[in-house]
Amino acid sequence: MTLTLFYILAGVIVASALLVVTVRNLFHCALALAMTMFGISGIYLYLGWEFLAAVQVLIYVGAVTVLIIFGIMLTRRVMDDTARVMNNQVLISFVAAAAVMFVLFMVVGNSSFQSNNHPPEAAVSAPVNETQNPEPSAPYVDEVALLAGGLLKPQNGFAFAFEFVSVLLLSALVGAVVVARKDPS
Amino acid sequence: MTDLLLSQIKPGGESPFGTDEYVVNMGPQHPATHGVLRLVVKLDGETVKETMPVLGYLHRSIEKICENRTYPQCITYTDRVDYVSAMSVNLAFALATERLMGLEAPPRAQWLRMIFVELQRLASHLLWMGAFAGDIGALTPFLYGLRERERILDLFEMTCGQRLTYNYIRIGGVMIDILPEFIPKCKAFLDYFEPRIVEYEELLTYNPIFLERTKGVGVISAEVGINSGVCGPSLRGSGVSCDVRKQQPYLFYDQVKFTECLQNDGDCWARYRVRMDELRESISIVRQCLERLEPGPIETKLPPILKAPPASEIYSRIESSRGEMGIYLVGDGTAKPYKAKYRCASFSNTFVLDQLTRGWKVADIMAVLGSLDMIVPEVDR
Amino acid sequence: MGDQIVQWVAGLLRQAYAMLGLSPIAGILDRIVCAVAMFGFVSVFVMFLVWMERKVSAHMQSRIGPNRVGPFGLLQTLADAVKLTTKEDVHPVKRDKIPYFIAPILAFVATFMGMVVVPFDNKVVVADLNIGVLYIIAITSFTVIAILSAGWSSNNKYSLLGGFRSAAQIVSYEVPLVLSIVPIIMITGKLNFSSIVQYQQQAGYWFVVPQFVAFFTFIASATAEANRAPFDIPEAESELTGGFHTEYSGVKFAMFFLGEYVAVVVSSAVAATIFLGGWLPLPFFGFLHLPGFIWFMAKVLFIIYLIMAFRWTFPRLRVDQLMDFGWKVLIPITILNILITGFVVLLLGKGA
Amino acid sequence: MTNEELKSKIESDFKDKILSVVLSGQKEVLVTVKPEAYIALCRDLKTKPDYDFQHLSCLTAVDYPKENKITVVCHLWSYKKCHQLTVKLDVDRANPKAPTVEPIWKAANWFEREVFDLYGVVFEGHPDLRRIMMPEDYAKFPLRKDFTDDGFIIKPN
Amino acid sequence: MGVGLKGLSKPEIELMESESKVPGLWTLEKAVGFIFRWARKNSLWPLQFGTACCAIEMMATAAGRYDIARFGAEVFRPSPRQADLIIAAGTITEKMGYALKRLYEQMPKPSWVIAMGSCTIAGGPYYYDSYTVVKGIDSFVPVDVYVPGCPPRPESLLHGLMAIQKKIEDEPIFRRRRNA
Amino acid sequence: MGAIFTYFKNILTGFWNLLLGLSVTTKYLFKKTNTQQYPEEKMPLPARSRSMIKLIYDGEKDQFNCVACMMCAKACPNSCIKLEGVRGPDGKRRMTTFKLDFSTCIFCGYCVEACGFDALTFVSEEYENSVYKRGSLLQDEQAMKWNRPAHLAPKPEEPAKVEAAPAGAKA
Amino acid sequence: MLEQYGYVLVFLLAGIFFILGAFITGWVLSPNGLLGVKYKYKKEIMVDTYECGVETYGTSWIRFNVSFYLYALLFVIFDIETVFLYPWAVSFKQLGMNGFLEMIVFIAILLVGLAYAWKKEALKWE
Repeated sequence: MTLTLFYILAGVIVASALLVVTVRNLFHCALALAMTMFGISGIYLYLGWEFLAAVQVLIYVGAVTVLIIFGIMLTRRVMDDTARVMNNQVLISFVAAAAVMFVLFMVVGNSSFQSNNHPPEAAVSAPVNETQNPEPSAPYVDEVALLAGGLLKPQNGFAFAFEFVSVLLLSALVGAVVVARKDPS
Repeated sequence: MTDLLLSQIKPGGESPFGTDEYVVNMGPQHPATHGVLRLVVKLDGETVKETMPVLGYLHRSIEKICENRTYPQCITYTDRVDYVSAMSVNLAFALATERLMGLEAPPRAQWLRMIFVELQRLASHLLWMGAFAGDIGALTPFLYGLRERERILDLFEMTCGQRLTYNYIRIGGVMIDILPEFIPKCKAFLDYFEPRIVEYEELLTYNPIFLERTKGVGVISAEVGINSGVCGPSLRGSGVSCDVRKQQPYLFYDQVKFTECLQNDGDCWARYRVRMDELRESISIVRQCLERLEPGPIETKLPPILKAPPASEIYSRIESSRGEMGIYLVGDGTAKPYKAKYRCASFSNTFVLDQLTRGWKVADIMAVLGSLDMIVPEVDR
Repeated sequence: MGDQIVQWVAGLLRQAYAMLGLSPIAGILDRIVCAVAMFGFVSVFVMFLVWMERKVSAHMQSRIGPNRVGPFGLLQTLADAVKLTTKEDVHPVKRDKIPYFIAPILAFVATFMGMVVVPFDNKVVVADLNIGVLYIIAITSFTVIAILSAGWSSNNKYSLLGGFRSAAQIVSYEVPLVLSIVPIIMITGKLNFSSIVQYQQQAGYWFVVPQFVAFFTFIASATAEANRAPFDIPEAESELTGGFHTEYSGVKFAMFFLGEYVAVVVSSAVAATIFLGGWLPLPFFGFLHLPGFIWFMAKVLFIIYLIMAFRWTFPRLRVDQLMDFGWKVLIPITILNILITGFVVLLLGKGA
Repeated sequence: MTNEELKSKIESDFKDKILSVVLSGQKEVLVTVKPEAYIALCRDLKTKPDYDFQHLSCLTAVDYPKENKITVVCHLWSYKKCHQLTVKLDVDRANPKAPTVEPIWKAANWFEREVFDLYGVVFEGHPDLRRIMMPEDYAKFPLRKDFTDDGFIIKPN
Repeated sequence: MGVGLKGLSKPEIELMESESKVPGLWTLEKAVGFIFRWARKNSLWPLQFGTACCAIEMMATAAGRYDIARFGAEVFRPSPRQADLIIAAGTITEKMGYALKRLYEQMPKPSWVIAMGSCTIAGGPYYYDSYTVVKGIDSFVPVDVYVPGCPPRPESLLHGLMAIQKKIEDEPIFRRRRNA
Repeated sequence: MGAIFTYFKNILTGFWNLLLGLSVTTKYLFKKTNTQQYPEEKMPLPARSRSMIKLIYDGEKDQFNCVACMMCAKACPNSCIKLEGVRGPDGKRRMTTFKLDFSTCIFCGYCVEACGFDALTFVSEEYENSVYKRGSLLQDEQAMKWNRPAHLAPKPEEPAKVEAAPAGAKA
Repeated sequence: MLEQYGYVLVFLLAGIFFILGAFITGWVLSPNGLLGVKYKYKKEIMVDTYECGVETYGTSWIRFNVSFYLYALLFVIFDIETVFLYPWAVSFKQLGMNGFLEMIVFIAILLVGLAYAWKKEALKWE
């Protein structure tokens, strides 16, 4: 049952990701990308990391897709159907993509994915009143608190990295302002 | 119908980071153009590069028709030149004809004319206030304005039988005397109406959104305003004293006390203030007129066929609700005007729109257009 | 009281499944029943809201409003809905077909999914998600894509300008919207709606009292998120004739309409839950022993009334002023509010 | 300044620029200007402080087919001095051409476009001389006295 | 004159019946048609279209005293895509006539037209001597109801609206059976 | 510092003014409306209202008052009145056909004012004029026939006002 | 956990289903649809772009304004910030003053960015 769900999600992700790279209409690409991101958030949910899933939707669907659509509108005339899906850098990009994929596979293969999920079989036939009053049968990790503690408690050692994130965001912001600002001269 | 104008517009240039300059068409059917004005707006992003008003969607050839009508018949067409302020145009034409023929209306008729023209100014400004507020998104003042306007129209209908096209002010007098119950009703209305102005002000005047939308927007400097022919309350918002009632008094405006409302900023808010102040002034004028109304004849005896002297001409101006209303009449000794030209305030006020909106945002076109109090039939006639 | 009704209905359903021999898939059936019931509720409630809006606006403007169909014109919106359904559906020839089609679906579904976590009463909620607050914020961000699609695919200048303005507006106001909830979460430490209400119950005050700044910023940004006046520049009739749904007609237009009102319902429900104590009775009115559902709906209606009153009272902001208000007023205020709340909570915590 | 004074002052100031100046039966000062001096006179009327005609109140034309002329009529007004003046310029009806006063009074822009549209007077130097009221592909000049449009106009019998 | 709403004049009833009462409507029409007609009747959304004097009276009809909202018709839509009714309020010149025609054509069906005021009915005061005004908008768009007056009172417009409502009751909803 | 102070002051005053606006609309929310619910309750129109022009029909003499003097047709700015008359056996002119095209009539009242024989009048109440066919707006004397109720008849002691006022106004 | 999100999924599907149902109902019942009355009109004008009653000029798919992009970028940045704020807010009381100070620094750095954008008039809409 749940594995079927996984395959459906994976199918959606792969299919829409393929659409992203093959469809010629850039706006449709962006929509397909949103679909991909939504599917990925489904995977997070499947693993039981609901905070991550929500963040995925919030940032990638709600923000990044909008950014990309605005970017499309900014950079070129969208409906001029002159854009080619393939260009002469196809070989290099194929190599690069393959390399990235290899690295990803290495990383993915070496990590252990923890599911934060309760046994779903019990829940499917559970009566309404019980599902609405969740009494976790398996130890449930409050991932939000976990994340906060991991990031901000000094003993975990990520505090500096966390502060650095804001510097990174700041530099992105400054960069955006500098690039987008019309040159007075 | 081929649209020659649009085909003449060259496609805009491209800037490296910027937008394509593009052309948005507003009108002829558009909620904010007060009828059938058409604006072709060249935009760079949201910024207006050029506003091109396209007129003539309501060009009804009134001037041509008037050349084929007798002088009294022309009065019915003046109703339709500016239907929001029909009494003023009635008066303008009647005064012009009287001056052309050397007639004078009896005093009671003059007082009545003043009462009705000032009531008409109230009605017109109320409609303007509502439409202006509606243009910048506040819908309720529009309905409030119309609600009070209904009561003015009641007074009109009681007297002359029509709500919009009165045909009341005639050459040599007025159409009919007021009913005895008119005066108490009119006073009651004024008493009811004065506190309402406070409510409008609460709704709009210092509303931060309203201030944001109108303060500093569409500034007409006095110089530009005079040069571009802006007139009426729109020019008084720039601090130019241009009230025909003061400068070239007609009727008995030199016998009543009123101040000319002036503001110095020249922006939409100043124009709004001028008109709101004029509401109060008009109330006071109507009150004074009602005081001084005395019994007497309401029209002078006219010859059965009214003929202008040959080779005569007159350019007669009054202050209508929207500004200077000029009538240019050329008589050739017949019963019909040889030439009748209506110089309407909206025509010259709309001309300045392009200058005021360049470099502003799309939404400001609506605010500026609304604040200029433009009525399309006056522009197109 | 509410949860007893739910238990009773659930029991009935259980019996019905057993009779029909559908017990093995009871879980799925439960969900479908919930969805259908919620859809019914949402449709009827939105119809009521549209009627209410027309009545409220009418009376504010010294009018009467619809009163011909049904008592007090209550069936007016039903007539509108039926009419829109039986109206011809125009497909502009230059449209971009796929986005044009999915935009109204997305506009409705995105907000409809938000209804999942709305707690109507104690334990009367479709799914009391642990991250309820974040879930609503995330799921409603689909609306941006719906509006962008609608504006882009219509191939109409007004639609495009309206859609893009709308998108920029929604993304700009999402930040203060999200930030204005943060103080509440700092106090309660929970992202779950029911827990937030329970906290208010235990604390004995509603969060609108200590967090009125957050309340107002939330209402302002929620109004903007729902594209309601005075932040309705994407639809700004006097500028853009109708905004992103200019080219939509008939039933597709009705879906945008529905979506807009559901968005209002969701935002008001969130505000009522977080700031006004959800299903808790009004202080000093607890003796009435009304079901929590009634209290909750009363609060939702109050906030919806506020949003309606804004629309019919205020002028509309210009697009740049709108952005300025979001970035230069709301965001600094919300961040300041977070900091002050942090200090106060820490001080009180130390003291206690 | 009364109209009589205005008339005599104009008579003395612009003797070489005007054809005639009269006080009409309605006590208005009517100036008929020499075509070549039209612009110069208008500029003087606007700038000289004695006249100060800042405001172009109205600009129109009258068609006189019998005299084979179209008269362009400007009505000027001074906000400061509160006096009024009418400036007339006769142009040939067959080939109506007049210099534009748009550089002097911006307000003349649309007035002149209207006169061009309805009378066919070409204002030389006008920045944007297009039809304003009628459709752009309209061929006739409707306010001329000999205008006919049999397909459209209905005359009362 | 003309139609009172209580009863159409006799020949007009016959004419309308011969035009619209189709003998073999589907049973569906009988079953649900009245709901649809009821809905269309009570939800006539007008297009924001007013050109001249009559537009002011149209606004007055929407305002507090007369309140067209009572009929469910206060939703003035700016886009013809969402409107059911054009109240052609005010003079239509030839230049404008093409725009009006286009707007009418762009309205989804079923749609109705009220010719409000003399100008739209026949050119009104501009019938003679005018070189621009269209002598009746029925040369551009089909008109359902004519409301005379210059301008008509708000009551007259409401009466015209009710005349449209009356007309809707006689209009078919579904396609005729092919061999009926 | 001053800038920050004005920043917050602006926000607060703005907030206050918004509340002021809300108070106005909320006040009206609970006020009684003055709507005339048209088909059920009809507003009494002033007697002078120019709603519809009617030909006065004299029931006693069984004829129209109109003598086809053509004054109305001449006065009409829009030439929408067409009428013919013949000289009857008693030597008086009588109207035979009278046509008024309401599709071009502008209700200016000149015809009623011009009528010296008390033959034309405005009837205030007749404003429900919508028609389905444009042709029905061209009305002849039968459609415009109007029996004047007794209470609206002109009072004999004030004949002087007849020229000045439209006949409908004498009610 | 997951079963709770079953509701979300069912709501998603049900929403889509309802809307499609409404579309199909509309198509069946509306004029020129399956059962509705056939109206005759000029199809090419009907399906043309609406532009206030005149023919449309040029395409509407044009290159757009850079400020839209900038706002979206700012939004992404602040969205990420809020995403970091949420876990912090949830465990705010556990983290205590230490976490609070860390977050103040975090916010302050971003506020510097906002102030920079403000100062450079990047927040100006064009």
